[in-house]
Amino acid sequence: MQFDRRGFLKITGLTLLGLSAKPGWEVFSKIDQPEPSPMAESLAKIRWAMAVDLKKCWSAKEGCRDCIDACHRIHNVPNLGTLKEEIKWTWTEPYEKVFPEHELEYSEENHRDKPVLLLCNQCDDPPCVKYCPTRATWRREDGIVMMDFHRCIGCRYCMAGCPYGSRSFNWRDPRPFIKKINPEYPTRTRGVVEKCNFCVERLAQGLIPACVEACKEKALIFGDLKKPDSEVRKALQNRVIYQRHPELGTKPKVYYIL
Amino acid sequence: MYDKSKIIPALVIFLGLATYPIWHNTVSGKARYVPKPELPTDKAKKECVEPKTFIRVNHKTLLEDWKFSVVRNGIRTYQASNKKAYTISLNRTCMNCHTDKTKFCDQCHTYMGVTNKCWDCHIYPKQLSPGPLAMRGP
Amino acid sequence: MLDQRQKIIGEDTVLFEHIWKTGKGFYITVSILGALVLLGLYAYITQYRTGLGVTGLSRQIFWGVYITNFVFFIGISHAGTFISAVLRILKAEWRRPISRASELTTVFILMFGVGSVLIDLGRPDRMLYAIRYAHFRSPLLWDVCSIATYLTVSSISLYLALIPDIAMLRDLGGKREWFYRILSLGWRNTESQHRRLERAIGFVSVLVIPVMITVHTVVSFVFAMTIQPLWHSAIFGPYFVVGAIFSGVASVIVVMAVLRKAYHLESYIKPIHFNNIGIFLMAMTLLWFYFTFAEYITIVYGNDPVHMAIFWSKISGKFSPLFWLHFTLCFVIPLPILAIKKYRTIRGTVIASISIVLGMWLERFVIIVPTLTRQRMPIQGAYYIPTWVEWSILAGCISLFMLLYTLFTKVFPIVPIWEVREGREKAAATVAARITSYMPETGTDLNLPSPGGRG
Amino acid sequence: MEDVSKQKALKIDYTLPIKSWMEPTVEFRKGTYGYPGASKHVNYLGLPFPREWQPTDKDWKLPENWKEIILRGMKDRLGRYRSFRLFLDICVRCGACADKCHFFIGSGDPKNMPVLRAELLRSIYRRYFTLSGKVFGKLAGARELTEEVLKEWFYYFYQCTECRRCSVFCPYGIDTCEITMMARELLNLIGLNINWIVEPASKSYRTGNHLGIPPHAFKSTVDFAIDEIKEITGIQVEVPINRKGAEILFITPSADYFASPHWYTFLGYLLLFHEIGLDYTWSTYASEGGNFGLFHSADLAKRLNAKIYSEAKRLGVKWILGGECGHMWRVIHQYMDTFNGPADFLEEPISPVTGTHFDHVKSTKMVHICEFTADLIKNNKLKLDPNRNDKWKVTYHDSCNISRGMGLLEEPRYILRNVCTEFYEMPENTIKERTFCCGSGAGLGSDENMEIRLRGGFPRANAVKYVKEQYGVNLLTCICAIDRATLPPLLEYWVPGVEVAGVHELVGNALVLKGEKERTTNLRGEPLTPSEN
Amino acid sequence: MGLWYAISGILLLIFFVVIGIEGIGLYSLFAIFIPYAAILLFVVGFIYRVLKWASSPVPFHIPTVSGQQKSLPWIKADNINSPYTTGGVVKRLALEILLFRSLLKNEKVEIDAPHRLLFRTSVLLWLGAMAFHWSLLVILLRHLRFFLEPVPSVVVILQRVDSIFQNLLPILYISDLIIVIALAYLFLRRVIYPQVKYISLPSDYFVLLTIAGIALSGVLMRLIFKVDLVQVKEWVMAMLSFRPMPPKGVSLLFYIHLFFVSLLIAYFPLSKLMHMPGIFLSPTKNMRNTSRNDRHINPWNHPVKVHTYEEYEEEFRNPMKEVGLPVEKE
Repeated sequence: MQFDRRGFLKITGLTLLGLSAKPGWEVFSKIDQPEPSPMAESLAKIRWAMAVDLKKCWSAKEGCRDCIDACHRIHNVPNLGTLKEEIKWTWTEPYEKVFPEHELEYSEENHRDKPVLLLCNQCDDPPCVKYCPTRATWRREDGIVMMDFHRCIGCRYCMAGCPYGSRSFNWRDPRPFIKKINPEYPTRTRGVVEKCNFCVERLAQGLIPACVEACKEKALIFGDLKKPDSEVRKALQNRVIYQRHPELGTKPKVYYIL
Repeated sequence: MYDKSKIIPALVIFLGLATYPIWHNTVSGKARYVPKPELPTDKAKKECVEPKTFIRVNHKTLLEDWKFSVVRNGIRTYQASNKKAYTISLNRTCMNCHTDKTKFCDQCHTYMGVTNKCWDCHIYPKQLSPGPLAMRGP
Repeated sequence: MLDQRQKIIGEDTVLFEHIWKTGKGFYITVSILGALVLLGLYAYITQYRTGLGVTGLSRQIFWGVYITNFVFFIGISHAGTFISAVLRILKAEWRRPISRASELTTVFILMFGVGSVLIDLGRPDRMLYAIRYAHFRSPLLWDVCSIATYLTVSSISLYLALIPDIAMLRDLGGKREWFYRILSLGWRNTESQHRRLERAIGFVSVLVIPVMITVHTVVSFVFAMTIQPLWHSAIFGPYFVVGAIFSGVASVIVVMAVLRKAYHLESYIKPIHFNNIGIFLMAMTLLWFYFTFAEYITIVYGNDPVHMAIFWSKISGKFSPLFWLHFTLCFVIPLPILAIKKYRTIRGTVIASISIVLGMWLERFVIIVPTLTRQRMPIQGAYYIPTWVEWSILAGCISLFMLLYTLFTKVFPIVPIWEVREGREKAAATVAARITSYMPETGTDLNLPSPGGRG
Repeated sequence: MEDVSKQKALKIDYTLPIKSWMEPTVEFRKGTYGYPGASKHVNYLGLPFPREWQPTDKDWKLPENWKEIILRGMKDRLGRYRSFRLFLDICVRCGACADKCHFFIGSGDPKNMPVLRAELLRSIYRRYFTLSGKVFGKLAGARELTEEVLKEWFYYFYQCTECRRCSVFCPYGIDTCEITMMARELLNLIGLNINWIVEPASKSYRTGNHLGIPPHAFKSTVDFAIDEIKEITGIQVEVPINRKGAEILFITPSADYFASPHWYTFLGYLLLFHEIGLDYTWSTYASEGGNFGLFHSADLAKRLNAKIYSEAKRLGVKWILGGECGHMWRVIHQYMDTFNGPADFLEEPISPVTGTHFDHVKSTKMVHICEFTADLIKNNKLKLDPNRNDKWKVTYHDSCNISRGMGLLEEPRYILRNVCTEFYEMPENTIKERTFCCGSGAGLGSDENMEIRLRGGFPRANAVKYVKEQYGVNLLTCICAIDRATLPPLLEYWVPGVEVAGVHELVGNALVLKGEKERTTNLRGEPLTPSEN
Repeated sequence: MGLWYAISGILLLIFFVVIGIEGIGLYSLFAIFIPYAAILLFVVGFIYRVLKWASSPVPFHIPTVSGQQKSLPWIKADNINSPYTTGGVVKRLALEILLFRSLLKNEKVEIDAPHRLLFRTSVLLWLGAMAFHWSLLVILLRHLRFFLEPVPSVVVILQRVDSIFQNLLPILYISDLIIVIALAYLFLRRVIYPQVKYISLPSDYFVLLTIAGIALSGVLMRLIFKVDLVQVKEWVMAMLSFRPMPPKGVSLLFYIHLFFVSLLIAYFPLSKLMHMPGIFLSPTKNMRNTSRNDRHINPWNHPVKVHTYEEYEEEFRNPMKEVGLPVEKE
């Protein structure tokens, strides 16, 4: 007689009522955080980061969207065709807007309008995580700021918290707006927030993020900051690097190299 | 016996209600219906992640645990009781063998009057064939 | 023919009239309000089925009318507590006739405050997750807790003060007697019951004041805790509390005026009420101006470009019409009306109050929306024009509030009869005692209503 | 009443005994039980087992086969009364009725909770008539029928006034009155009865009324009333007795023309009938509205009740008018037609004054005096001066049988509002269908059980006290002869200063008669207005 | 005292199932024989008891009137509390059965000061009873999914509404939660309130505990020790089409649940649970208050000995003549 594979308790009738208190309690008190997971330790040894080599990026042909397209295709990001309800995981903005604090008035103006790739900064101290009332978003040990679409109630407080505008909201059912569905990755439903997840599902399979893979110019460099010999560490060495709004204390882990 | 005209009809109604399931099932002709979820014929796909008896009872819990494990803990392999490791994925693992949701999942779910929301986001393989998604409309 | 109905009713017939008499006006009001509520309901169903895309909200400006309503409604709700609890503690006798109307405003409008957040949710079906997976670092959860407490405490205080009046209605008999009987909890006006009730009301009145301050502070924290320009402000807590009392008291004046007209309560809600609250409102106008000034002058001196961008969009940019309109409504119009005694009439205070209520809604809007247009990165095409859905839901909420108010007054007296009578007795006793002390000879002969013996 | 003053400060204790109710115990203490029926009355009625005995005796001189008689009687009644079987079967012991009984409230004795009172009988039913009781015995709440159980029955079923208040609160409408009636029938099978029921019943059987007033005495009491009216109003009224061919036969409880304060109500009737010139008659043969047989058995009730229709038939009247009484109306409203109908020799009642058809009494053909008077007032047929009752601040007590057996609630109130100037209701949970019993109905109105009467009347008195304190009420009106007899000592004990009157006494006071002299006193001979202090 | 009898009875019965299933393996007894027997007992016993009631007449017209009678046309009659039409009776019964209206009138008596009573409204029992009975009904209807194929959409919708709380707690029906709370209340009031405790019989506790056993075992099966529901339904369907076979792969807990259900329905006709059909037959609630208008017939109305006018006049003729009262015979 087996009630449960994990063998909660092998009980017989008479003890049933009394003993059921404990597993009953476990069910009700199942709080999912912090729950030490066997992976946590190994995750803690990693700190994923990305560097965007703007020079390389700009050397690509005008209007190159390889990385964005790859990202959106793989993650079933819908294209609603309007600015109002736009959903984007990765996108570009002109340099002067991304780094408004950079004084461009008298410097060379040729990269003022150049596109800069934007995505979730996967902050070390992500504000969005603080605000979520249901812990639908949280930071993993390896630095990835995760979204649990199952749990999002759509209050959009995380969007108010994010200073980078990295989060999008599903203003309506996204499925009809997805050109070709990738069955490997779920779509979202209306009413939840979504954002770039550093291709966490690909990392798990030992692959690099889709955008990095798609970039023919090798302008995107991805790797583990905690490994001294990782590509991303090498890319950051001896270069002038920028982060978006480091003054806000969010410690972004997407770097821009110029 | 007194008040026959009221009590007899009331008792008939009671009897009707008490035996209603029998009539219902006879009329629907499904008294002997037994759901038969379609199992994969492929030999390689014969073995499930857990024994059939366990899956029949606990698949919901297992899937919940899987969801939790992947999304919250980042653990994507499942150490099954048969000592094998499986990728935790509704699509790539479960639906890889049980390709047709309507012939597998829905069989028992309909039988038991259960509704679930898995497919609001997740995509079952057969769903992609000729444009069923567009049916949902904006 | 004198019977106990008359004995119970006494001279306060008019207070019972709105319960007994159902005129044409009632049906017209109810059907107009009902139609608007249905419109709001239709709008919400549309939104529920299609998604929030039917609103004017966008990726950039993702909070709009609903969140404005949330802050606004919660703000209004402070009135009741203020009038009934604070004035009760201060033993301001004149609050007696208006305490229930203001408490009722609190309880009902608070429900719409909560409702506005729920309407704003993308997945309202999952709203209970906020309890199941409660994350107490999130200021939203602080709101959930404090508003729930506030709603509970103010509902209790409303109900407690209702009990003796319900018992009175029960004793009058009639069709709804069973209903009043259950709600009256066996109130029989005994000494021990009175003692217990007074103690309970006193306790709740004291308890509700810190809760009230907490609530709006926490509401402001939803914004102040973020690092968005012009939200991230340390004075937001008191600023919002002041704004809340400001708008709340103004709306109580409007409610009072409406009730006074509709139910002919001229001999209960008197010019003195409007005058006293008007003076208080004037003080609040100045206080509000002080906070607004402090808030913006700090920004200007800080000269942070991100903040300044939003600042200028309010002062002279695309939000300037709204900004200056709200400033006019909240300060320029009401201040002279309330400050000059000649204008501080019933009509004057009501005009000032309406102006303030409208202005304060706009203030919330002007606080919330401009910040979202350009957070840290100027984004093109950030625009927000609320659609019919939002306006309908706003209209529906306000209509439902008024409808509930109307229905409540169909069932319960809006002026707390027992409190008014208690006030009368106390006043008579005080006057009698004073006269006796001045004129020991004649004082006792004066034919004053005798104190003691409860109505 | 010296008994009353002796019993100052009755203690009410709600603590429960440790012993289970299943063990029968009963202590016959003076003041809590009625004396058994005297043999001569039992004999006169032809009831079984007349004998001399006392409840305090150890030996109750029961017949040899008493157990068999009881069980046979029970079986017989289970087959004849659906209510009996049903009410024994379906009680779930939810306890909603527990504190609804005035005897429980006033005594704290748990066996006075309606549920337990019924359970005293139910436990025997289970033991002998149900499968579960036979199999599980005590576990299913079944117990043996012993002499001790019988004593308990005697004690507690003569401590129920059959007021039906509990049945209003019972979700299944279980009516303890029905159970008490059955239990009393069973007890009577073996001669366990009380004199306060048997004696009036036997007198009523013989002389036509409970008080045993012979026809000539009836006549002289009427003559006395005529004189008294003449003195107060200066009017000479006609009072026809046993007159054949009258349109209406008037029947009222005998206490009305013999006891006080009933007497003034009687005067009220006479004034009213005179003023409207009613073509009516009294009867000496059917000179009793009340029916103490009801407190004994259905059969005895029927025997006594039979007189009304037979007298109506003999006198050839068209319809019957009934006076103010409680259980009289329970019998007339719910039993008479079934007992002794159909009354096809009568006509459907029509008010001769207003022409109103009383078309809710088409079958029984008997109208309540309050229905009749209310109709008169509504149609402006009476000239009333309510100020003549200014002495009184009035409240109204609904009699149990009138309110829960009949539903006559608004008619007397309508009359009162027209005949007096100050009328106040008692708290709403003690009037109308939730009215509290006077504590002395159903044959319990004797002096020997005064303690239990005072206890049972406590909730009613408490409500009177409330209106006395609240509004200064000083007169409790009612339309029940038992109330008028038993409420005065009750109020004297619990709420001194409140008097008792019938509704038609106030009608008689207020009625402005054609050609009357100026009244200086009310029917009681007291000044019309209160003195100035 | 009665409480301990009931508890030990329940434990004994659980022990019986444990031995029967785990020890001896009497699957057919528990899954086929007992349920069939229980249903048979229930239906036959139920009808028998109702017929037994029906076999006794209602000799007198005895509604408990709780409102103004229909009399003079200008006095507003209360057709619900003092029904004068069949419609009124139906309304009165419906309100009683659906809303437990009498319990809503409930009030508690307290002694406020010496010799001063205070009546307090008390809706707790009403709330508890409503919560219990309505959630029981919902649970019963939900279980129809095991009995009906195809499952009617009403049942599916009911189930979905009932489980809306899954947002708050893992897999818990609102009705389950409510019934457990209501049962706990109903049980505790029998144990705690001295008055109710005093009137309670072992069978009162027993019924409550049996239902509690059913509810708890059901909740446990739902929450923790899950059961293969498809197998259960297949078993039910087989039973319904009279091809009985014990269910495969279900746990002891299921047998306990099933046994208690069987026990309850078999016990139903023997017990106070018959209040369910009984309320419909209650003569104090199901009669119109028109007894002076419509003659009620008593089928056993036997003749009784009466004292006739002739006998009366015989005794009093002389004094009557003396005072001038008319007499029949001179």
